[in-house]
Amino acid sequence: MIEENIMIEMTYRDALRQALVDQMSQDSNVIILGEEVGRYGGAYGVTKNLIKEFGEERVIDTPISEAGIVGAAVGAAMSGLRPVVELMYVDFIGMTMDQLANQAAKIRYMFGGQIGVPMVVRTQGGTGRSAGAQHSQSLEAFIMHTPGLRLAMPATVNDAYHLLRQAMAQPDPVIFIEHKGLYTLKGEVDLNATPLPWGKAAVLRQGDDLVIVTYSRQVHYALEAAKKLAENGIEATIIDLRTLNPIDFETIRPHVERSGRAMVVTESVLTCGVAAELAARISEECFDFLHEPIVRVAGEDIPISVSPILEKGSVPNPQMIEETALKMFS
Amino acid sequence: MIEENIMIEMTYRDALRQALVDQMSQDSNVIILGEEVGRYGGAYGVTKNLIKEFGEERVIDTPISEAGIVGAAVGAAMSGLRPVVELMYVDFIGMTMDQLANQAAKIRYMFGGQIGVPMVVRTQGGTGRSAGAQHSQSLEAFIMHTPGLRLAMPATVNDAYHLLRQAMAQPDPVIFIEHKGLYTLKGEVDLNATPLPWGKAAVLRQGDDLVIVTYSRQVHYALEAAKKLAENGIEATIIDLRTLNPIDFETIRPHVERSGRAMVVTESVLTCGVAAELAARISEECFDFLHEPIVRVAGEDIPISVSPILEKGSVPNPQMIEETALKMFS
Amino acid sequence: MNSTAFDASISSGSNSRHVELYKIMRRIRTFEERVGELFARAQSAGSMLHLSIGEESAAAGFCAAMEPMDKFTTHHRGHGIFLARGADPKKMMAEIGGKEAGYCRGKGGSMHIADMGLGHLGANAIVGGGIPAIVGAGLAARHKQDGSIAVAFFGDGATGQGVLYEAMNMAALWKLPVVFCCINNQYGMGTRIDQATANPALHERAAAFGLKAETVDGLDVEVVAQAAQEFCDAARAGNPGFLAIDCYRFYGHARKDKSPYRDPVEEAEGRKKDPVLFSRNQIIKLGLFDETELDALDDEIAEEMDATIDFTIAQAEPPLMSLFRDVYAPSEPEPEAVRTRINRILAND
Amino acid sequence: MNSTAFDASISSGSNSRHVELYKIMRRIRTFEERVGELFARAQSAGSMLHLSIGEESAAAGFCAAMEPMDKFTTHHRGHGIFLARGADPKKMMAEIGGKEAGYCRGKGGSMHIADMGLGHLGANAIVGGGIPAIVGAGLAARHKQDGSIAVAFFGDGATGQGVLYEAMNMAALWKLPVVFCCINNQYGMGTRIDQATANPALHERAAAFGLKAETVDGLDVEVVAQAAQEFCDAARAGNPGFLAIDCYRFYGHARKDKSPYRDPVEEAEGRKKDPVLFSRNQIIKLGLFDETELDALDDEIAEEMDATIDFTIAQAEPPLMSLFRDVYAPSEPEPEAVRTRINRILAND
Ligand SMILES: Cc1ncc(C[n+]2csc(CCOP(=O)(O)OP(=O)(O)O)c2C)c(N)n1
Ligand SMILES: Cc1ncc(C[n+]2csc(CCOP(=O)(O)OP(=O)(O)O)c2C)c(N)n1
Ligand SMILES: [Mg+2]
Ligand SMILES: [Mg+2]
Repeated sequence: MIEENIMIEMTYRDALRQALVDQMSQDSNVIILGEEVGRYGGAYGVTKNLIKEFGEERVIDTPISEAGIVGAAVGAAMSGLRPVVELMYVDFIGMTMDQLANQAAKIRYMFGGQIGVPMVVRTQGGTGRSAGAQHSQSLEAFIMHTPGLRLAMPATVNDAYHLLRQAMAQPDPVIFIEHKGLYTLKGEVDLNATPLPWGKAAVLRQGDDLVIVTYSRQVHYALEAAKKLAENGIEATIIDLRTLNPIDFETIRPHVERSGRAMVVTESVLTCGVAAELAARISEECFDFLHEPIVRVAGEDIPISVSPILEKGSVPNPQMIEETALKMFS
Repeated sequence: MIEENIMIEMTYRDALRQALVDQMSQDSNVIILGEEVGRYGGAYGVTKNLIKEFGEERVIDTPISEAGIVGAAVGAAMSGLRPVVELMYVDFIGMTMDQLANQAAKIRYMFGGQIGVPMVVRTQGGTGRSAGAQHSQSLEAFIMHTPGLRLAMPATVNDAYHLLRQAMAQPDPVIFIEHKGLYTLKGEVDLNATPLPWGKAAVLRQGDDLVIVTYSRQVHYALEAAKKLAENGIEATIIDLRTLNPIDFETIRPHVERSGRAMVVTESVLTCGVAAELAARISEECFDFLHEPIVRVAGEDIPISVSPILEKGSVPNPQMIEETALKMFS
Repeated sequence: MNSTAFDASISSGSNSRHVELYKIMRRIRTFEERVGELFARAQSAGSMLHLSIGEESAAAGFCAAMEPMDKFTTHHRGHGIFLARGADPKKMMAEIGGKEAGYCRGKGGSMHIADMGLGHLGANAIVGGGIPAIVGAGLAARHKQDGSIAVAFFGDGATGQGVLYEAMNMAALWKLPVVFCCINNQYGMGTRIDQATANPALHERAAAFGLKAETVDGLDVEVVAQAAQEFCDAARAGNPGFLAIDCYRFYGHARKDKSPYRDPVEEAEGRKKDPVLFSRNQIIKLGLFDETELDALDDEIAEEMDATIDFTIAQAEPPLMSLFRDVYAPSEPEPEAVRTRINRILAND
Repeated sequence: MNSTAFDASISSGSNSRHVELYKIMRRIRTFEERVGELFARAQSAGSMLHLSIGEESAAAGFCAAMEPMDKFTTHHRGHGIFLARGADPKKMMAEIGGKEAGYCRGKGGSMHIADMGLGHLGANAIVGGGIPAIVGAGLAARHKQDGSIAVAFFGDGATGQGVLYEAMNMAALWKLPVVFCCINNQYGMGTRIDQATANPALHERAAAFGLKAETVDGLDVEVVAQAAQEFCDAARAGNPGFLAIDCYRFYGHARKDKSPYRDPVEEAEGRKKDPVLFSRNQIIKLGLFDETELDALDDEIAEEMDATIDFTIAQAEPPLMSLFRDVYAPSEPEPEAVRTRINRILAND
């Protein structure tokens, strides 16, 4: 291995693929399990050619059996493998919730610490492809609400690589949610650099007027909005959570204390969603510093339509973030 | 029917049963569908003898097929019946989440308003029986986070009766979560009285110092704590939400504005749970009136143990509510 | 000339039935080709469009055995079934285009098309997701004693989903007026049926639950129609069943898939199993119509289907204000918009 | 005298094998009776205790065919299987009592007992919940080429759960070293098997997926052991299977259930199918032991099992500080307690 840092430009999709390749090369116990992960190369192309590289015994095409696949991964993880499941859409998580929430999440605890379930469920969510109500959701709150499950949601190409590798080395089950709108995003990855530690949030922009806490695709929307806001003299700090369990509150706190204003942005549906937790937590921790309530810019409390115009109206966008911030200062 | 109001003492269990009987007598399209609802009379006895009263065609014992049962109810509701499913434990909801969240919840919307899915899923949750990690959970947040699903959680015997009857007349799918610790609770029901409207919270106690917003079994714990607090000169308002979708914020607001202090109490796990939503919402709506952050007294972020001492330590209790309130004034 | 599955002639068993079934199949084929065109012209809502080309006999043959009151659900590849059931291709295409004039006002799209009037309880984007609803529809049919049956249409891939077995078990146990119709096009996305199961004789599973069960070849729509009639009759008499119809998925899984995972020889072979062509040749062989007459018929259909594209393109998008409509019943308040909430809160403050 | 499934004599096929299997079964019977006593003395953690009385031959017979490295999961009625596998009855009883000395430190209880040392990947309170894990264990066995197999034990009721079919299909497709062992005690709670399915010949479903499949009567533990050996051998050779073992649930579903839904005549008949008694009589018939000797053996076992109750009662509850332990790996920070958080926040404020 080369010791120097080398920045390589690639897509989010390729970074994910590279993470799988590198981790599989390093750890022969890693297997991939999922619908169309082999010959097809993954519905979004992330596992392309892996079956050629690692063989059918390690890249396993499964029948369309989400519950069974996740359950199989639980048993494989308990038997010494490190399974990485691809769940084609996070929307299919409903079929797997028993295996995830009642089995994977609770086994270490129920069995008094005898064993863990080191598995990763890679999946993708979000809007942007007119994929309709059952293929466009952002269901990370179900995972956050399940003690025992870790949750990572990369926004950048670099994180796509490093977070996935870290996820594959975690001792506990990790749900790893990609965003379908990011696969073609290009960015630089430093394959050799020591990445930010697992569980640490990234401060992508510093500003004293307002903190925007977000993750996944909305990070890019927030950065876009922040540029516009800067033109209006409003300087926003942008925090990319990277992992939602654990949540790195220590990185958030000083920024909110400084500016006294925070907005949380997520595609997750408002009610009982990620924004609720973030807003509640920031309010608790920084109450005396707040000039106004934490503002939740979240997915609407509705299903997602196939109509592009309605789909767009269902989740936050840069304009909405910008307008909301402006309102906070008016 | 007798016109005058008649208060009858009965248990929470019997009130639920009476609601089923009365609604089934009135609407021949109501059918009950579930595991052990017929010959066995329901795992917690709620449907006892209904099969004798209404026959096997309306009280249907099913195989152990949670997803299939809920899916069947969706189709029955779309075909003119009013199915009431009994899901033996809310912990089994994982197997039904696709049918609930992707089908029942979204059908009206996805199909452009052509049809609704008027079904009820009765289930029960909570701790108190050493039933372990897979039979003791409080999973109402999953439902609150799913637009399209209504959610009711009765705390009192009177609500067990009236809310269930109202649920069975709703145009949209209702998840109706009972508490396993309340079935033997005794109370008075007025079968003929006009009940509080669906969606309205109940103010069970008035006090100017503090508002406690809660529901289900914790209502009783909060009332217990409030009595003790009163002995210490702290007067709490207790609000029983009754339904969590819709949420009756209008009833909460003036109380919080008056006292400036609010606590939310729930067995639902803290992170991304019901307390998160309530805290976020109260903060948003009443920010300028708050003396301190909304305090979340919630289920711990852990699975539930079978050990009674650990089980008790996993969820709020009257002492904890009382102590927390005292701390708010210290 | 507008042919639907309810055309009296279809169930008459006469020679004109051949022609009617052909017409239905041709309309499906042509409609699906137009769906491809709509996509190519970037006028479809998204690319998740699953064409049923090669499977027309399943749709036409099975729906010919259904009665107006019958109910059904379909999988994501359900255009053909819905058309065979009598759907208006314009309203279908508009839905596929995400337009307000569509069956679901542009909210559902290709994978969530439905029409209560035609007993279509909905297509589904969850493989297997629509199957158990049929058990409930069957319960309702019995409760109401209305003589109807309910049919679940799904693909071979759905046999990987546990909920199918739960539903089959309940249907058999309760002797419901229900048919499970598996359209086996040999593939679930890139996975050939023998890569998804050790025993591709799918009907054997249904038989083990006590269902009447059979597999038929889908080449000849008459064979399908006859088997379907048998299964529908049996279901109506309280004898539920499972019918698998063998066919071949002519094109990619969805619009962007070129099936690189398939052997071109296999593909060429598969496309020879063309039910539309087979039916056409039968009609000529039987002397019911000659080539010229059939060409005229095809042209007429092509014209009708061409019009669906123009219609769709001319239609309006759904109004933004419909965003919050129909989450709950019209009698209920609509959910508050995030923006409205924020404005209210910041105004409070 | 401490008998476990690994006793060399058991797999020797000699006469002493009869006695060994009897001992295992008697130990199960007696243990379960003591569980009932623990409950009656209000020393169990809760009442969700599912006794396997009447099913001892399934546990003893099947486990006799398993090797030390093999893995398994069980359903909620799994005490007998775990004992037959060689579990320490004291640690089991302590777990059932919710004590720190139990297999899972009092967190799991009867329905979540597990022991990695004995390959027990866990009992499950979700009907069917533990089944698919076996597919993964089978994949791991193949990956590691360690010659082990994985067995899913479950009840007839679990055949209502879709995930069973998903798991069977994958096991058959991938030719995994796996056995699905269905202990058919004729009831799922109050529902008799013929009230849960139209075709109670459960193995037929497995056969339709391509699994080796059979049903055996559980009266004679030798019959079970032989069939199990055949299925385990086949699985080890890459030929997965499904073995149903017919028996009868002697008592209620859980401790509080008196089975009022059962016909007393049927119950009396069912209890005649007593594998422990049958085995005892066989031993006498074969002249291996006489009544007095067997009585002495039974007494010895009774004494051992009596001690589990005293042991359990004497044990400590888990410490409250263990509440936040083992949610995540020991290397990870524990979740913050609600109370700690509140104190911190109110102190901030
Ligand atoms: C629950 C679920 N899993 C996976 C998918 C992705 N997916 C869509 S169609 C399909 C293949 C379905 O195959 P089949 O049932 O044979 O239908 P066909 O496409 O061949 O008509 C898959 C895997 C999905 N939509 N839903
Ligand atoms: C998913 C799920 N559904 C329902 C239950 C409630 N329940 C517990 S045991 C049981 C019956 C199981 O019957 P069977 O599988 O035959 O096992 P047995 O109790 O007869 O050993 C039921 C319905 C459960 N624990 N999990
Ligand atoms: Mg297919
Ligand atoms: Mg049983």
